[in-house]
Amino acid sequence: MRRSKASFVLIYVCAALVAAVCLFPFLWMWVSSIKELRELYTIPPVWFPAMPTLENYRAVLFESNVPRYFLNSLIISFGATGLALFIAIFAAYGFARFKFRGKTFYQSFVLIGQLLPTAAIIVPLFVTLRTLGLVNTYLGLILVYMIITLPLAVWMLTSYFRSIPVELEEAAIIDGSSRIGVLFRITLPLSIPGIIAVLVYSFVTTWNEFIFALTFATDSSVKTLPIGLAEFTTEFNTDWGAVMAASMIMTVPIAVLFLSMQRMFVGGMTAGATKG
Amino acid sequence: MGRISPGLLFALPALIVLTMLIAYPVMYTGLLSVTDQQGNFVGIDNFQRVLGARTTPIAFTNTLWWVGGSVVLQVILGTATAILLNEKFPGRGILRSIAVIPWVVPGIVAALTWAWMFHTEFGIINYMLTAPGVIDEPIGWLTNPDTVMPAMIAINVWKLFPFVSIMVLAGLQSIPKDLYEAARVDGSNFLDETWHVTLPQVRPVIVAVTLLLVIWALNHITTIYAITRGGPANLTLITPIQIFRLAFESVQFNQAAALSVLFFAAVMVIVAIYIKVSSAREEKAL
Amino acid sequence: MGTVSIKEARKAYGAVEVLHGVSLDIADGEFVILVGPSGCGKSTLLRMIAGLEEISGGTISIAERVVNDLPPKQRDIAMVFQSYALYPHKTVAQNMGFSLHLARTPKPEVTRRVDDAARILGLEKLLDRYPRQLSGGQRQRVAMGRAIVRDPEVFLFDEPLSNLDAKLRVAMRTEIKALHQRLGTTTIYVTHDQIEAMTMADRIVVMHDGIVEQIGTPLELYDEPANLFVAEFIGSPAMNIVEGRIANGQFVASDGTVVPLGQTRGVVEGQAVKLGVRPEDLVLDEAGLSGTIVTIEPTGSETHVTLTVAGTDISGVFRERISSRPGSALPVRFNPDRLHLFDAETGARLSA
Amino acid sequence: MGTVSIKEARKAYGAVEVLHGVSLDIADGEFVILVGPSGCGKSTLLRMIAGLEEISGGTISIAERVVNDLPPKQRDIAMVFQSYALYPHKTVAQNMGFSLHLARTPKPEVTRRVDDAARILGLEKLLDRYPRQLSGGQRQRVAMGRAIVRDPEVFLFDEPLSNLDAKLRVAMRTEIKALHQRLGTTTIYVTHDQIEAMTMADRIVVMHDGIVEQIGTPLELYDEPANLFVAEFIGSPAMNIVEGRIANGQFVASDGTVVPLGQTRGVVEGQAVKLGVRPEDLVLDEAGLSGTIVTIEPTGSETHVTLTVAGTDISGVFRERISSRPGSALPVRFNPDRLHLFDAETGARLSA
Amino acid sequence: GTVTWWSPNFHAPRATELVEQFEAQHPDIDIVIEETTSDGLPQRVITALQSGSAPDIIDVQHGWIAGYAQNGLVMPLDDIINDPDDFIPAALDYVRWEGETYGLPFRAEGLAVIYNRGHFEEAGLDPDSPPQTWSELVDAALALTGDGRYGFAITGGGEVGNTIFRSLPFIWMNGGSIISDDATEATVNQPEAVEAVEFYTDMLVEHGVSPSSTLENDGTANRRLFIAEAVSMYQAGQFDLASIAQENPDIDLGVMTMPHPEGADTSAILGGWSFIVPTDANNPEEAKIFIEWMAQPENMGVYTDTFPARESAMDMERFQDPQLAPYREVLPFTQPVPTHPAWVQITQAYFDGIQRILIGQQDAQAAMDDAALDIQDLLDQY
Ligand SMILES: Nc1ncnc2c1ncn2[C@@H]1O[C@H](COP(=O)(O)OP(=O)(O)OP(=O)(O)O)[C@@H](O)[C@H]1O
Ligand SMILES: Nc1ncnc2c1ncn2[C@@H]1O[C@H](COP(=O)(O)OP(=O)(O)OP(=O)(O)O)[C@@H](O)[C@H]1O
Ligand SMILES: [Mg+2]
Ligand SMILES: [Mg+2]
Repeated sequence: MRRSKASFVLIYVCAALVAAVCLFPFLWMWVSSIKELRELYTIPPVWFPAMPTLENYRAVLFESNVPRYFLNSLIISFGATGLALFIAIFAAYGFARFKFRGKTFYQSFVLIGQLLPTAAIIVPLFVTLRTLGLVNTYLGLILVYMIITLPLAVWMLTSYFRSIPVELEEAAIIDGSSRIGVLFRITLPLSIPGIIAVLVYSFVTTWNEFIFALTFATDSSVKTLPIGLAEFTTEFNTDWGAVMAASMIMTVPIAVLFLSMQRMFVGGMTAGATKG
Repeated sequence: MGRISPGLLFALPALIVLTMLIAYPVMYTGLLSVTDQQGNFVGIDNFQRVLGARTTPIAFTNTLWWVGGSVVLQVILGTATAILLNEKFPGRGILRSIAVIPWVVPGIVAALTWAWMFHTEFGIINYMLTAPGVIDEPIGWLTNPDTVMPAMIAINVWKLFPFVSIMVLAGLQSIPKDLYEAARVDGSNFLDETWHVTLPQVRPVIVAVTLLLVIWALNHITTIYAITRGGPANLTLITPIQIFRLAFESVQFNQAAALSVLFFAAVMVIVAIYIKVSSAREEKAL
Repeated sequence: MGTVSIKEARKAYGAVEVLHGVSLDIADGEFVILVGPSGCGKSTLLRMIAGLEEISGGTISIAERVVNDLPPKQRDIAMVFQSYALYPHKTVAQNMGFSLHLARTPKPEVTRRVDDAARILGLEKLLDRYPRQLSGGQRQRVAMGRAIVRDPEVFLFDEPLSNLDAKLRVAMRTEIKALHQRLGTTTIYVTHDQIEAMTMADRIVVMHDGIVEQIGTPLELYDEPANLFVAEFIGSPAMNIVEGRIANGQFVASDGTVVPLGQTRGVVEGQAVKLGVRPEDLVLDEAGLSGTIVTIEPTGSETHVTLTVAGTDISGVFRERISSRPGSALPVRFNPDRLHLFDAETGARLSA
Repeated sequence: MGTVSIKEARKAYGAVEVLHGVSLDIADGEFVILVGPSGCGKSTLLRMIAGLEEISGGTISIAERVVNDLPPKQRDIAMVFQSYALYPHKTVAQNMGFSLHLARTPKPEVTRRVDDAARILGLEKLLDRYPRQLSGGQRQRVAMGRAIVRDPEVFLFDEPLSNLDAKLRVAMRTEIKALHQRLGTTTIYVTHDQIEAMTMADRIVVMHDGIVEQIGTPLELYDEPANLFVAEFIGSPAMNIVEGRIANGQFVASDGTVVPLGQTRGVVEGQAVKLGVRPEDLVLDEAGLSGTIVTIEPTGSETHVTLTVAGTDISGVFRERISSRPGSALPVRFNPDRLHLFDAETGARLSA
Repeated sequence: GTVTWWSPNFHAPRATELVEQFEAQHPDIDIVIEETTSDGLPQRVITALQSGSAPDIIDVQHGWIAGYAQNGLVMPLDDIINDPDDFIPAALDYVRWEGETYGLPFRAEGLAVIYNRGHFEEAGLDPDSPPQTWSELVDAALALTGDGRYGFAITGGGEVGNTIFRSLPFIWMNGGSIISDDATEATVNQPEAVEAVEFYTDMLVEHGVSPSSTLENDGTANRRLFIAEAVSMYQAGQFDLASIAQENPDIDLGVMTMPHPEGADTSAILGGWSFIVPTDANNPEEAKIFIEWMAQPENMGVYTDTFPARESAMDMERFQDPQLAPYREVLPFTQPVPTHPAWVQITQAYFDGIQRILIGQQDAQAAMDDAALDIQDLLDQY
């Protein structure tokens, strides 16, 4: 019942290990972001700057395009994640709950965009976007990101939906619910942890995507944060302090967002539902 | 049946969006692979050229190592972490959001930070090892033929195992509690529970995650390209980087397309087999 | 018009056929109970009527309309699932009100009907709980409540009271009957409880291994079981069966014991038959057949006794408290007017 | 030594206390049955004994060892869950063999024991199925099988037979008793089935709203219920209760009807009392009290009748087939030797 | 009309200035600058060119143009190169393909060696007479090495270009080449080339005067090591001077041309940038007008980051800094790399060879023999 001391110790040792592994490079980034230029590259490395400085943050926030790109990134990532999730919820439900001819084929088809090397598709994709008149628009990037986020969302949601007992859906159908009603009133609420996980990961994927953004968003009105990071690099020089500061600005809000959302990972979602 | 199945109807929007985006690229790549720069049909010339290149088999073997190493470790570490994150202990919420950080850090920045930390001279890792005297000489993590690929894999694992943990964690939430209770009464300890209840129950999630990881690893460029560009001496050259180089460094789009087609075919076969096998097992066990 | 008509309905899971052609006509407003051994296909049949299971063969009509290809939503049925299938993320009240909510019933009306049902089911204090916070019986009652708040063409109940205590079950039985009388809704009800089956049903359908063995009113089944299977299945403890043959218009058991018969219509002299005696048709009679007690179990109101009579283990149910010990003798008589005869080969009923 | 001793066990879910101090001593090898209305805390108590639910107060000892903080694994118990809790990804055979597998029992031994259990439970043909391919009753039998393959200190059964048909249930009852006789394992068994409770238990524990109302042998409870609650709970249909008072050593109902009493030990002249009459203690008697039939339900072996007698609705169970219609008169007599008297205030039993 | 111009972020500030001037003179032409970043620039340019929706002008490195030209992605610009003789010859050679000029070079530079005068003094060397020849270089490097400090850092990692720019000049100085002039034969395994490659790689393999991180270092990494005072000499362009001065002002800088073999001249690869006009440009005519204006010495001199690509612009004040003298000195010795369609793949094969030597897999001869096989393969395809 109550956990023994030994297992608590074990849990904390593991937790500390995971935290260390995940945080170490991140802490290094943070330390670098408050170092002065000359402390960045030293032999041996300096652990903590003698004179921590917020200069890099000031530069990033007030002298670069990062704030504007942050907004663009928000719009595009929310758009792409929202759209992907919306479309994927239906697709995943179709795959999870129905049998139909060629299902395996369609399921693999969803992956196809990721099976072709980026290098191969980027040029024709550009042509496609141009044909649609979507180069340098939010919608263009949002659409292109479907190639990346849909496979993730469809495949993961399919497996989450499968773990919801079918009887619950049957009960709702008997209660007079339509298929869509079942999906939105029964299946989705019970898949909230899965939705959150997919949401966070799709969001972050698009948030950090570089190559497509670089190619399809050439105007600063739609450029995203990763391009902002690249802009701290000139031909033979990179403003590492600024890059690190900007990375912190990119990273921390999402981690905090996730911290607030992880509460929705509620265990035993389906407890008490069925017998068997 | 003349009627379109409701399942397909549900999937239709996704399929349409993807078709719209991907149809032209697929055709275009196919076409490029059998033509030359002037657009003349050249048959299988391009294929012969890329297959004849000495780097192709090297890249192929490296790709296998890279994908195998990355995915296996990601899945194992990620699942273990998920199980940890599902235990109740004070600070769990914080740890959960710490665990997403590697994924949140922009790929290029992460790669360069790791490269920096692994650097023979500047690197904090060597410093941490040499300062207390664990090793005498700094290790050339990224220059030693024995360590460079493992280092790349380690970075990739670091970047992506959080993906596995969060996805599996979400899957763990829908495991009925009474199964654990039954297992406990049946006399199982934590490991038995994990093996006989947790893992089988999240199997579908792990299957899906693994598939995605394989595809991502197969198509992953950022980490290696930013750090070693496939070097030294092609030790970390993987096929997608070879394609990337062909296309964007050498401007050999036709050869790049040919290699892409080959790569695509190989990957498609792997994926098809994987889906067939896993869904067959799913039908049986769910 | 809630008639339900099932014609030659078949169901196969892959290669395994579990319903081998079931036909059944249910009149509007009728209360039909399905009984049969575990695994005989009762739930499957209900689920096919509900539209949750594809129909492998035959047709099912509700209100004179073939519904084979109609989705459940359009069949206007309410169902209690054997496995409850409660919405884990909805409270008891939300679980019960969900169908009304979907039908856009006005809020106050929903509340009223949910409260009514909760009162009937004794769930008033639990309306804000979630299913995981309920006991097994409480869950089952919520499942029941979800059906009875509605006013459908047909009610389908799959063992709705199995997890309730005897007292509550009696009360619920009365409520369901009252509900049925008030609404006159066609009802198909699966139960394993003999008393439920006998007291609630207009007609009982006895199923066995995917076929229908007999359909009839409760007393028809009890008094005139069409065959050995029904005879043994209906009534608890089950009817005793003694093997033997007819000689001189009497029944002679294999060990030679002679049992006089009240009537012998339909039997042939010398025919191999099986004699059925219900446990309550054993009468303590000093002048009767000699029996030896094997086990003796008082249930309070009755005493269940297993005795060896005519070389067979036979159970008897007596109103009397019997204080004899196992091994001692207990002479009994079979009530000759209530004996059943079955063909030894086919199991078919012989005498009326 | 499978003794189980529960001392003042309490359980609270948040602010709601559902067990208010339950004490119970179970001897090694005893077969104890828990009964009580739905939601009274039977499953909770079982789960606390199993170690699945934290104990909010009091102690539970198994084999003379306090187990409050011991994990289930170390308590050596086998349990049948009310919700079955079958492993969905394991076949029937794997489900049943899992605990043996964990105990590193040799393969052939596992197979043997699983096959044995499957035979007892009639699951032989289903060993390779997955739970989702089973009917409700089949699932329940698998859940049962998972427990009986083992040889633990204590068996905990939570309504293990509720989804089985009467015939199978009788058979299983016999098997469980045989198993218990063979192994002598202490058993705690929850059921709603009166016959099960009466025939299987060494002792019955009647629970109500988180407390124990009475503990005793089946016939003790039936014949001498300690209070009104137990009296009404044990026996089905339930005991009839008539309000009135004692006058001249006789019972006088509120409407003036006089009922002679067999004995009046423990009562005081003029005291307000409740008279308890079991349905089977009504006797058809032309010279008896006048009764009017309200409902009449033949169950086959018996006839259940509700009548208005002495201004109260009273149910009677008669062996006779009664053909009168509701509304007609049916004079009855209460068997004076089998009447129960309870204090009108406290509900405590008055006469012995 | 509107002319869209992709200018990299490090050129952009001056571009804005110049555009203002130009627009004042040409009110009917509207120049729109879209800033590019150096990360991913080649992909982005190629994608734009290949997909047919390119801007009107792009700044690209000289070396990339041959590839575009052979794929027909860019326009010849001969008509606006008014004074070809004023341009650094190597620069024009670079952007020429089958007789036509596809780019207008505006920026030119070559590498020299930056060294730490303080270290020289500590090692007992004269900072005012830095090594001139290969052997002097090795001696000085050996003298400077020790105590966690390395005398001469070569590159062995990063982009291929880093190592090509630093090692190919040694081959040239030694009279060798990677491919023959008529581009039919791989010459990288001939003695002159192998000797030079050996000299280059020996800095690490034999003498250990290059840091052990050589295989992961590119030009930038070497600069960082220099700034960290872990390296005393390294090959670099003039752009490094400012960075060093900013990040470690304590270093007393010296610059020298790349040492050469006894009796030979120094050498360097010509680096720099050109304008191109994509074939699919919307407004090529006005784009050319703008480029022509940009090519005027006074504008080119302002725009270039390093040196201008034409002699007449060199007179400007900003090019007279004495520290830049060695860089000016080296310009006449700079050469373009061959404009072979497979040049990038050829350099890749060569670079792989270098790396094999550096990790100790092969000696110089064996590595270059293998490289030659690969290169010959590539040459035979054309
Ligand atoms: N998680 C919970 N939170 C609050 N109350 C709970 C929770 N779980 C159970 N209960 C309540 O505790 C009481 C006892 O539940 P328990 O399951 O022990 O009943 P039971 O006697 O087994 O009933 P049944 O015969 O219906 O199975 C019930 O009233 C139930 O509603
Ligand atoms: N998915 C399936 N695949 C194969 N057989 C199945 C499947 N589902 C059910 N069955 C079988 O079909 C038969 C009928 O099942 P059904 O649930 O209708 O029985 P039931 O009469 O309701 O029994 P119970 O009283 O035990 O609930 C059973 O023997 C069961 O094992
Ligand atoms: Mg069933
Ligand atoms: Mg319970």
